This record gives sequence, C-alpha cells and structure tokens, in this order.
Amino acid sequence: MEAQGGYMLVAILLTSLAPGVTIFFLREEQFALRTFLNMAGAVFKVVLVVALLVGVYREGYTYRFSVTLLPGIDLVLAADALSLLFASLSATLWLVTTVYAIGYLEGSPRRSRFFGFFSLCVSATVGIAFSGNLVTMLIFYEMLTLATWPLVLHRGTPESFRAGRIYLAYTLFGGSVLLAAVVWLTVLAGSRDFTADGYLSALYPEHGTALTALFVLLIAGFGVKAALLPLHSWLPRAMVAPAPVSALLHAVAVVKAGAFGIVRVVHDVYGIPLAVEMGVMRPLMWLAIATIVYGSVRALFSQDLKRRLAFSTVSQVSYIVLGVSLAGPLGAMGGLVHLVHQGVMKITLFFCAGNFAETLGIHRTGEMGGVGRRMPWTLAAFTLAGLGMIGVPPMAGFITKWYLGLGALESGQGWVIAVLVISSLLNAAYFLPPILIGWFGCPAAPWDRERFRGHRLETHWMLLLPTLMVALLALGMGLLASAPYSPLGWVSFIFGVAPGHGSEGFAGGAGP
Amino acid sequence: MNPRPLSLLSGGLSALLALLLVSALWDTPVHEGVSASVAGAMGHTGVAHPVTAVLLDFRAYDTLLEMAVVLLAVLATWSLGRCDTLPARPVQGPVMRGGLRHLIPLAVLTGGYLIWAGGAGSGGAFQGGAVLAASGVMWVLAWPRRPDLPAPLGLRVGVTLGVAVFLAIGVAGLPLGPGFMGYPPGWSYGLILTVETAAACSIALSLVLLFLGGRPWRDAEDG
Amino acid sequence: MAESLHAWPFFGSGVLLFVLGLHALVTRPHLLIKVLAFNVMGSGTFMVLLSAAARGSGEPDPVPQALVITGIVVAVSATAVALALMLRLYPILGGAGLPPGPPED
Amino acid sequence: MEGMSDGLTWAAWLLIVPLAGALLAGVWPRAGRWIALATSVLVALLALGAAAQVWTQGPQVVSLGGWVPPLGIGLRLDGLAAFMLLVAALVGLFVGGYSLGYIPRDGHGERFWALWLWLWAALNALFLSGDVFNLYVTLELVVLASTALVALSGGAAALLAAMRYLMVGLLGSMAYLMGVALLYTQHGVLDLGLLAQRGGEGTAMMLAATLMSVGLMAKAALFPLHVWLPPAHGSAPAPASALLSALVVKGAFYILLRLWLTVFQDLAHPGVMQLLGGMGMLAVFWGGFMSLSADRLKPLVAYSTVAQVGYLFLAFPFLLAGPGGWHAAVFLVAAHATAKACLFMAAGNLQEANGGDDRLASVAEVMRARPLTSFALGIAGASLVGLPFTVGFVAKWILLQTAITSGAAFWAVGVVAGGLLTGAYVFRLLGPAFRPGPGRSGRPVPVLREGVTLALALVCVLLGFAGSAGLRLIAATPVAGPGG
Repeated sequence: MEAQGGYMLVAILLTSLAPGVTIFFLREEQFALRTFLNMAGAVFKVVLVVALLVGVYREGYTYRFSVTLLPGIDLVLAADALSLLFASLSATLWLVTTVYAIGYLEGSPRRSRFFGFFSLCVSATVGIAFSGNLVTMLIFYEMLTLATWPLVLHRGTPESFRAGRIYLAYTLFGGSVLLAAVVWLTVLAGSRDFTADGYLSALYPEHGTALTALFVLLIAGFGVKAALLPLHSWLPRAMVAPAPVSALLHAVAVVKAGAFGIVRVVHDVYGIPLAVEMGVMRPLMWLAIATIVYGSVRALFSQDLKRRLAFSTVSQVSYIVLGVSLAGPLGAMGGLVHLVHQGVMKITLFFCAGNFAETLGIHRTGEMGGVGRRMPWTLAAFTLAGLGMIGVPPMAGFITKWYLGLGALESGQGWVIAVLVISSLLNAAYFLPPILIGWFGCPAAPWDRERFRGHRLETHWMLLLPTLMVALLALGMGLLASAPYSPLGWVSFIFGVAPGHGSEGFAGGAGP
Repeated sequence: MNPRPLSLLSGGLSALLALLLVSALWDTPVHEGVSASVAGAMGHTGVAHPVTAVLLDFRAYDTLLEMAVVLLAVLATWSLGRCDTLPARPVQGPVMRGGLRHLIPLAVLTGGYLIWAGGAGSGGAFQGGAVLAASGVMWVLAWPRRPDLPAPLGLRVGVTLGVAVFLAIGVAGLPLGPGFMGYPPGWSYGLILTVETAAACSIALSLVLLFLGGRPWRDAEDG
Repeated sequence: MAESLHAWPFFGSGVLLFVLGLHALVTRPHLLIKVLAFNVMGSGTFMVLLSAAARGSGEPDPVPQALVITGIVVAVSATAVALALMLRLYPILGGAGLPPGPPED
Repeated sequence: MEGMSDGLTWAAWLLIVPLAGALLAGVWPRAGRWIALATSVLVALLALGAAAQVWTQGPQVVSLGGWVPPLGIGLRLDGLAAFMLLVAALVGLFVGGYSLGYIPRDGHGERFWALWLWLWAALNALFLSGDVFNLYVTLELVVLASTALVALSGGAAALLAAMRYLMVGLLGSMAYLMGVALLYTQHGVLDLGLLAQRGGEGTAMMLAATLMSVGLMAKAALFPLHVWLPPAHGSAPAPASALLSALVVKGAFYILLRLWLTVFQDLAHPGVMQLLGGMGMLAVFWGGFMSLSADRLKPLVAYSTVAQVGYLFLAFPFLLAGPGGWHAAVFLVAAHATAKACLFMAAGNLQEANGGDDRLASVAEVMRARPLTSFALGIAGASLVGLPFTVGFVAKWILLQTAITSGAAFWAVGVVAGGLLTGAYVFRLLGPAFRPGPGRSGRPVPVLREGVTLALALVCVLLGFAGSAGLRLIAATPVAGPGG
C-alpha cells in the first residue's frame, strides 16, 4: 500500500514542538499569547490525529515519513493502527491536561518554562507513538527523558531535586541500556521498520543467545520508564512534580512510553512466535505479575494520596505487559486496551488529587473524610475512576480485566485469573476506603487551606471541567466499548478480531 | 610528586631513552636522503647553493611558515604587554659608543653580504637577518634614551613585509602557471633574491623587537 | 650506520644533549632553566639531523641542513615568546620558579 | 612543473586566505574585526568548496611549487583533511560572530583578531600538510598562537596557564621533531605518503612512533598528560577557550591519527592500539570525575574536554576493527567541537553577566534570567552527553556501532558508561538553573553573542542529520594499511 502524506506526521509533531519552543522565549506575563499557543497546538493536534484515525480506519492508508540519519539508518515516522492508539490517547489527554494545567498553575512563577517543557514532552510522546523503527523510538524516548526532567524539578524544592536526580539516574541508565541494545540489534539485523510478527526470526536460533540478551536489555531499557519491578522506584518520588505533570506524564506519557516500547519490541521486533520460541515470554509474565502485586501492596500501605496513585500506576501499567506476555490475541487486546483505559482513569484520579490538594490542601488519604460534601463533583469523578481501576462493570477497567482473563484462558494459563482477582481485591482495598470516608465520613479537622469557598463551583472551573470530562470519558469507554472508535474497537481493529469474539485470526502485530 | 623521586624517575627514563635512541640510530641505514633529487633539480632553480635552493624553492612553503612563526612570535609578545624598560642599561663613556659607531655599519654590511651570498654559497636570509639583528640589538642596548622607534604602523609593516612579499610571490604562482609557492621559469633568481631581502629585513627587525620583549609603544590599556 | 663511524660522535652528542635537556625541562622548576633546556633539546635534535645529513660519502644532504635552519628560527621564536612570558610572570610569582604541584585553576 | 589541479587550488586558497587575513589584521589591528569577518566567511566558503571537491573528485595529493616529494612538500586534500577543515571553518565562523560581541572595540583588544586568524591559518596548514617536518612548523604556529590567546586576558592565572601550556607544547614539539629526525635518518624522506610506502618496524620506527605519539598526546591533553589543559582553557577569554577546546587539541589528535594511518601503519599492533584506546578510556573517566567535582563553570567545561579527548583515542583500537573503523572517532571530532565551542561561548555569556564570577551556584541565577544562553547550554550539553536530535547522539551511535561490529564490546561498555558520567556532570551544571528564586540577568551581554551561541547550538542539532554525508566525506581518505 502506498504511503500517504508523511508530512501529516511531521505536522503532528510540530503542533506541540513549535508552540513549545516559542513559549520558552515568551515573557512570564504574556499569558494570553501563551494560552493561545498551547490551546491552538493541542486542538490542532487532536484534529490531525482524528484525520489520521479516519484515514487509517476508513481508507486503510498508511502514513510514512523518513529522513536518513546514517548509512542504512533512517529516522522513520509511521502511522499504523497501534501507533494511533497511543497517539490519540496522548493528544486527547494533552488537550484536557493543558486546560487543567492553565488553571492549576494560575499565578505561579515560571509558567513559560513549564509549558515549554510540557509541550516538548508531548512532542516526544507522540514521536514515540509514531516511531516507525527502534532507532526512531530510541531517539524520542531519550528526548522524553530530557524534556520531563525539568518538570520534575519544577517546584524547585530540595525534595523535587532529589526526585529529579533519581529520575534522571534511572532514565539515563535505561536510555543507555536501550541505546546499547538498539545499536547491537542494528548491527545484527540492520535498522528495519516495525513489522507485524517481527523481523528477527531469520536470526534464530543461530544468534539465540544474542537475541535473548538483547531482549533482556530492551525490556530493561523500556522497563525503566514502564516502572517494571526493580526499576520502578523513581515513579513514586517523581510525584513531587505539579499535579498536571504527575497526571499527564507519570500516569500517561512516560510510563506508557515504556509500556508501548515493550509492546513494540514483543510484537513488531521479535514477534510473538519467536518470543515464545525463545522462551522469554514466561519470565516477562512473571515480572509483570510480580510488579502488579508489589505495586498494589505498596499502594495499600501508602498514606499519601499521590504516592498511592503512583504505586497504583506501577501496578496497573504492568497489566499491559501482562497482556502482551500472555502471547495470545485476547490477552494482547486486554493489555493494549488498558494502555488507554488506565491512562484515562489514572489521569482522572490525579486530577482529582490535584483538585483536593489545590482546593482544600488535602494530601493524605486520611484527610479525605467528608470531602464529598464540600466537593461532590470531584469526588464523584474520583469514585468513577476508582471503581474503574478496581474493575467494577461497566467501567473501562472491567473491560481490561475481562480480556486479560480471556487471554489467560486462551493461552491455557487460567491461574493468571487468580492474580487478577487478588490484584482487584487489593485495588479495592486501597481505593474504597478513601471513597467511602469521602462520601460518608466527616472532616477530622478543618481543611488546611480552603479556597474557592462560596463560589458557584466547588473549585476553579479549569480544574473541574477537565476532571469531569476525563471521568466521563472513562465511563464512556466502558459503556460504549463495542463502538468502532472506542479503545476496544480500535484494538480489535489492530488485531483484526471482532470485539467479544475469540481467536479466529491473530495478526500479531500492528497494522491491518 | 616529590622532587627527588621525580628526578630519579626522569633521569632513569632519560637514560633509557638515550640508550634507545643511540641503538636506533645505530641501526639506521646509510642513504643519501634527498641529495640526489636536489642535485638533479638544481638546474631548474635560479640559485646555485643547494641549501638555499631547498629553503627557498623546493621547500619554500616550510620557509614561508617559518617566517610566519617569527612574525607570530612578535605579535604574541606584543599582545603580552608593553616593554616598560629596556632590557639593559646603556653603558656610559666614549669607548662603547665609539666602538659601536664602527661596529654597527660593519654588521649591516656583513648582513647584507650574507643575504646576497646565500644565492651561491653559505649564507642567506636568516644568517644575514641574524647579523643585522645583532647590530640592532647593540644599537638598542647602547642608546642612552628610549629608542625612538618608528610609529606602530611602520613597525607592523616592517615585521610583516617578509611574509607578505613571500606570500604574494607564492600566490602569483597560481595565475602564472607554476602553482602556489612556485616561481615562473626564469624568474627564480630574481624572485628568490627579493624574498631573501624582504625576509632578512623583517627577521632582523623581528628579532630586535623580540629582544625588547613587548610592545615598544603605548596603547590605551597601558594607562 | 656502523660503516660511517665519523658521524658517530655527533649522533651520540646529539642524543646526549636531547636527553639532558629533556631531564632538565621536566625536573627543574625555574623557568629560565626550562627555556634553556628546551634549547638544549633543540640543539641535540638538530645535531642528530645534521649528523644524518653528513653520514654518507660525498656532499652532505642539503635537506636536513635546511630543516635545521628552519628549526633554529622556529626555536628562537618560541624561546623569545617563552622569555617574554617569563618576564611578565616574574613580578607575579616573585621569581621565575614555576609553583610546584598540579595547576588547579 | 605540471599544472595545478583544482584540488590544489582549493587547498592553496585555504592556506592563503586566512594567512593573508592574519597579516592584514596584524598590520591594521583597528580594522581587525572586519578583516576577520570577511576572512571567516571566505574561508568557510572555501572549506565547503574543498569538501565538495573531495566529494566529487576524490582525494588529491599534490605538490607545492611543482616540486614532487621527496624533493618538495605535498599537500593532502582528502576526506579526513576536508572534514577537519570544515569543522574548523564551522567553529571559526561562529566563534568569529561571537567575538564581534565579545572583543571590545577599543584599540588594544583588537589584537585578538590577528591572533585568531593566525590560529586558523595554522590549523588549516596543519590539516592540509602532507609532510612530517612541515607538520612540525604548523604545530609550532598553533602553539604560539594558542599561547598568546590563553595569555590574552592578562591575569596572573592566565599568564601562568599560558606558560605551562607553552612548556608542554614546546616539549611535545621537540619530542615530535626528534621523531622526524629519526624518520629522516631511517628513510631519507619526509613525505607522509613516501614514509607510508617505506613503513617498517625497526627500533628507529618504534622509537619515532613513541616520541611523536607521546609529544602529540601531551598536546592533545590525553590523560595523564592533561594537567595543563583545564587552567589554560579555563582562564582564556571565552572565544579563545572555544577555539582551543574545539579545535587546537583536535589538531594534535589529527596528526597522531594521520601518522598512524600512514607512517606507522606497520606498527599498529593490537596491543599498542588497545593501549592508546585504554588511555583514552581512562581520560574519559578521569575527566568526567574531575568535571563532576568542579564547582566553577569554566573548569567544568574544560575538564570535560579532557574526558571527550579520551573518546577520540578510540580511533586507534578501531583502526584495527575493520575498514573505516576510525571514521567514528573523526566524526566525533565534529560533534565535540561544535558542542564544546557552544558550551564555552555560553559560559562566557553567563560569566560576563555574572560579573566575571563563574561559580555554579551563582551562575544559576543568571541562567534563570537568560533563556537564550541557557537553552544553548542545554542543547550543547545534550550533544556532549549524546542525547538524541544532536550530532553527539549520531557520533555516539557510530562509536557504539563500530565497537559492537568489531566485536570489542568492552569499548561499547566504556562509551556507554562514559556517556552516563557526562550526563551526570552536564545535568549537575543545568540543575541549579531550576532552583526557585528570582532570576538575575546581571550585566548586559550583547544580544548578538547570545544569538550566535544559540545558533551554534542549533547547528549541533542540524549536524545530527549530517551523519551520512560526514561519514562519506571522511571515507574519501586513501588508507593503505589497517583502517583502510
């Protein structure tokens, strides 16, 4: 199939890159211009992504753009169904988060710098989504590191500097491992575009050891950002960043970039058949399970709200890896759909946490008593997303767990369902208490610092509106899961499987 | 590192190096080097003395750069600051000055001869320039007051002249045929003598100025 | 070179000068001595070159002679710059000895 | 005798123009800035022309004045030389633009221009030379011009640093010259090409290789012969530091590489090459740790040069890694030259704005108020670390690829670990800029300078897309022995 206008992909990158770079050089007081640039870029990006979605779904187009970097090595941007899944998630949530961030940071210093790096982050994330080969993905992956670090430092407190240092240490290390792995792979197999079922099978079993070592290195490299088990501890610390950063980056962009990278490596570099043959999927599954359980347990014992959410992220992102490692289409669907579902639900939770902190000064779960009377809308959103995380039907999280369960059965590993059940119980154990005391409890003490009292809305509209929007989105994704452009619908399109059906055809990779 | 161990270490390594150098030189074959090529090419150059031919024709580019080194050294010492006082006190009494009155013209004459002689025998721009410079240094040392040196522009042109003339002649080779740093056939002798003269003047002046060790004029920053 | 013994003393002295200069340049802190040592090294090198030129039978090779002339002029220029610098440093250091220890800022 | 080929014409003008500019600027210092500006534009165009010439016609070795080596001196305009000329021209152009805003217009400050043009002329002569003795003369030119530039600011530290540099430089030159004497005694020729044909492994050759290599390593500031570099590059005026770090140490490296590619090709045994590479790796780590513990901006950047020079020495083990293995290190020259020049230029802006104080803690305040310079610092730093979208990333990629292709994966480990160390000190430098508190733009710094600094940072990004072209140019270097 002929590749269509690759310039569209460049344009999508530029919609956030150009405003981002411009914003750096704006003066602090140029509020209107900065806001306009941010919003225009975000809206334009969403429009372009929708155009691509339609193009890929209706017309079956593929989009590709490439520049030569070195002999035999191209920088490739390509839009296939899988990349659009991640790109549309990032674009949509960027738009919402931009509104939220403008409200959240109102009146705080150094907003030009903040929004500049914020836009660079989104550019990097979208770049990862549209990367057509591993080299390109590595490039954007490192760019994401570079652009996120200043946001972790943004508050400038000693604590955030400590977090920044740790974040940098982990991600630079991960980046280096990834670089070494990608170079090695390129030496071994050349720089090839991602293809369904991978491109390495010809090298097996001749280079079996090298391929296994490479797999470990690649997973470690991406695993740092995906917060897989031994490499996760930067994530809870990075929660010192402002709420929109935690929300968009640490719940969506950064960890998802890692998870997305793992998906690409397993599906489109190695390919499921090869990965299964090499016997690397089972260890990956164990790693994912360990991370799921560990994250949930740590979340249960975290009293700080954002920290609890962060550990919950550690746990939930590994659902994606788990889905992939089940090595069947249904499990993979569950994993991929969770890429979107977890993003939307987790961003809702972070927005709510930000609203509580900004409006009432609530930082710990114990302080949430009676918050439902003061901030019913926010708590409602929190409740919806929390229930979704637990996996209560008909929320989006249920769809994930359902497909993961089906996948486990399909691959003959039914015991994984037990893991899902345990994890759900743990989820319930740490999400239900704050929800319950929020609705039914009483404030233990007066709020630390209460703002927006007596306003028509419970908090600033720019904080409330995005929160409600993403909460509704999370609800809608569950209720309308079988619609064509829903996440599940799209994931089914990726795998060429009708939603709700079994494994009549496993394409195994990206692209119809 | 303490002085003593350092000294021992350096001494030991130097001795080792000396042994190695001697043994290496011992093993080298006897060859005539480039002398055959030089002898063969002497007919195509304007000068009769092989060393001058090598310096100013075959390896003229080396010599251009070498004169550039002298000029650059002058600029470098100038950039360090001004020479406040002359390096030595003038000697009182009639003997010194009377002697110099005869010595300086003699040295100038000798220098001039050496430059001219370089075309055929031993001598050349550097030897001549050095003798000229010696007379200049004597002049500087003997003068009772601050030397009344020419204005900066004159000095600058003077030290630059040698390289500039050489470079100009070298560049002229580009349109004229023999290429960069080449002399048109038949012009060699005249051009080489021109270069030698300019070079000797510049070198002499430069050496005197290097002897002063700084700018011999005041600049804004000298206050 | 065994067959051209007349060049031998010159090679030997050249090498000796070179290493003597090297040793002094490395170990002596006084700048004037260092500069002199550099010149001694240079003389040794030039001597080696000239001995190589005069080794064979017949006319000495002109190329090393030209190289030595060039080398001498270059060395003189470098010496002049070094001495000028030393004169500037003299009042600052209160002498012409290079302070010991590694140069840290 | 025979007519000039086009290649020689380009090479000749690349020597003539900067030399003529230097002469003019020396005679007429007050017009120095305009002479320098015109010269730098012209030389940049000429370098492009020369590179295009090599690109289309292939490498050329031509003799000056029509005298063919061994009688005369040959110039070599091949891929390696053209690449170095281009790098020098690129850095020179930007440093020139920067200096327009740095060098005061009052009389005596203008001496900078002549010295700068002399340095450039000397470097061009060095890159083009094909004769071991001629290389010695160019080396001396480089040493003298650099010494004068280090001493330019005139303070005690600068003079002392200049003196130390001069001593090391002269010692290195003299060791090199003894090597030349040995080579001539052994072979009776001075031309690189002819020496390469004769080759040989005798004591004289080994000793010549040792003397010349050690001398050049001292000039290139390879650990442990680096102690002169941080004070010299740290106390020179910003544009001079940029030139010294970006180009001058590379000049010595270039000669060393050139010698091992030609004259000493028969001596390039694995053990020797691994030793050179190992010293390079030690330099990477030592320089990195010293950078990490520096508390002032310019010493930090200067120590980083010590570290980055270490990477260049991977060229030697890579010589044996297969055809063109050393290309990676040469490409790294471009990456490091642009990044380091940019860093020194940015450091100069910050230091001047901060009233001459370059302690990291107080510079951070100025960084907060000067986004142009800080942005440039960030990009150049990223290029130094080898993060994507910079030329540094491409260079690191090629290094790793070469290391892995050659089966010497331990070099790859070294490169990666060194990169992490670089990351540590670069981010330590950038970190304080994000501390809270008001920014302070400090004393005025010409916008031109901030603009040029940022523009060079953008060049670091643009060159990231020049990897293929750069490698193709470097590959146009005829090499008979290992590495060819």
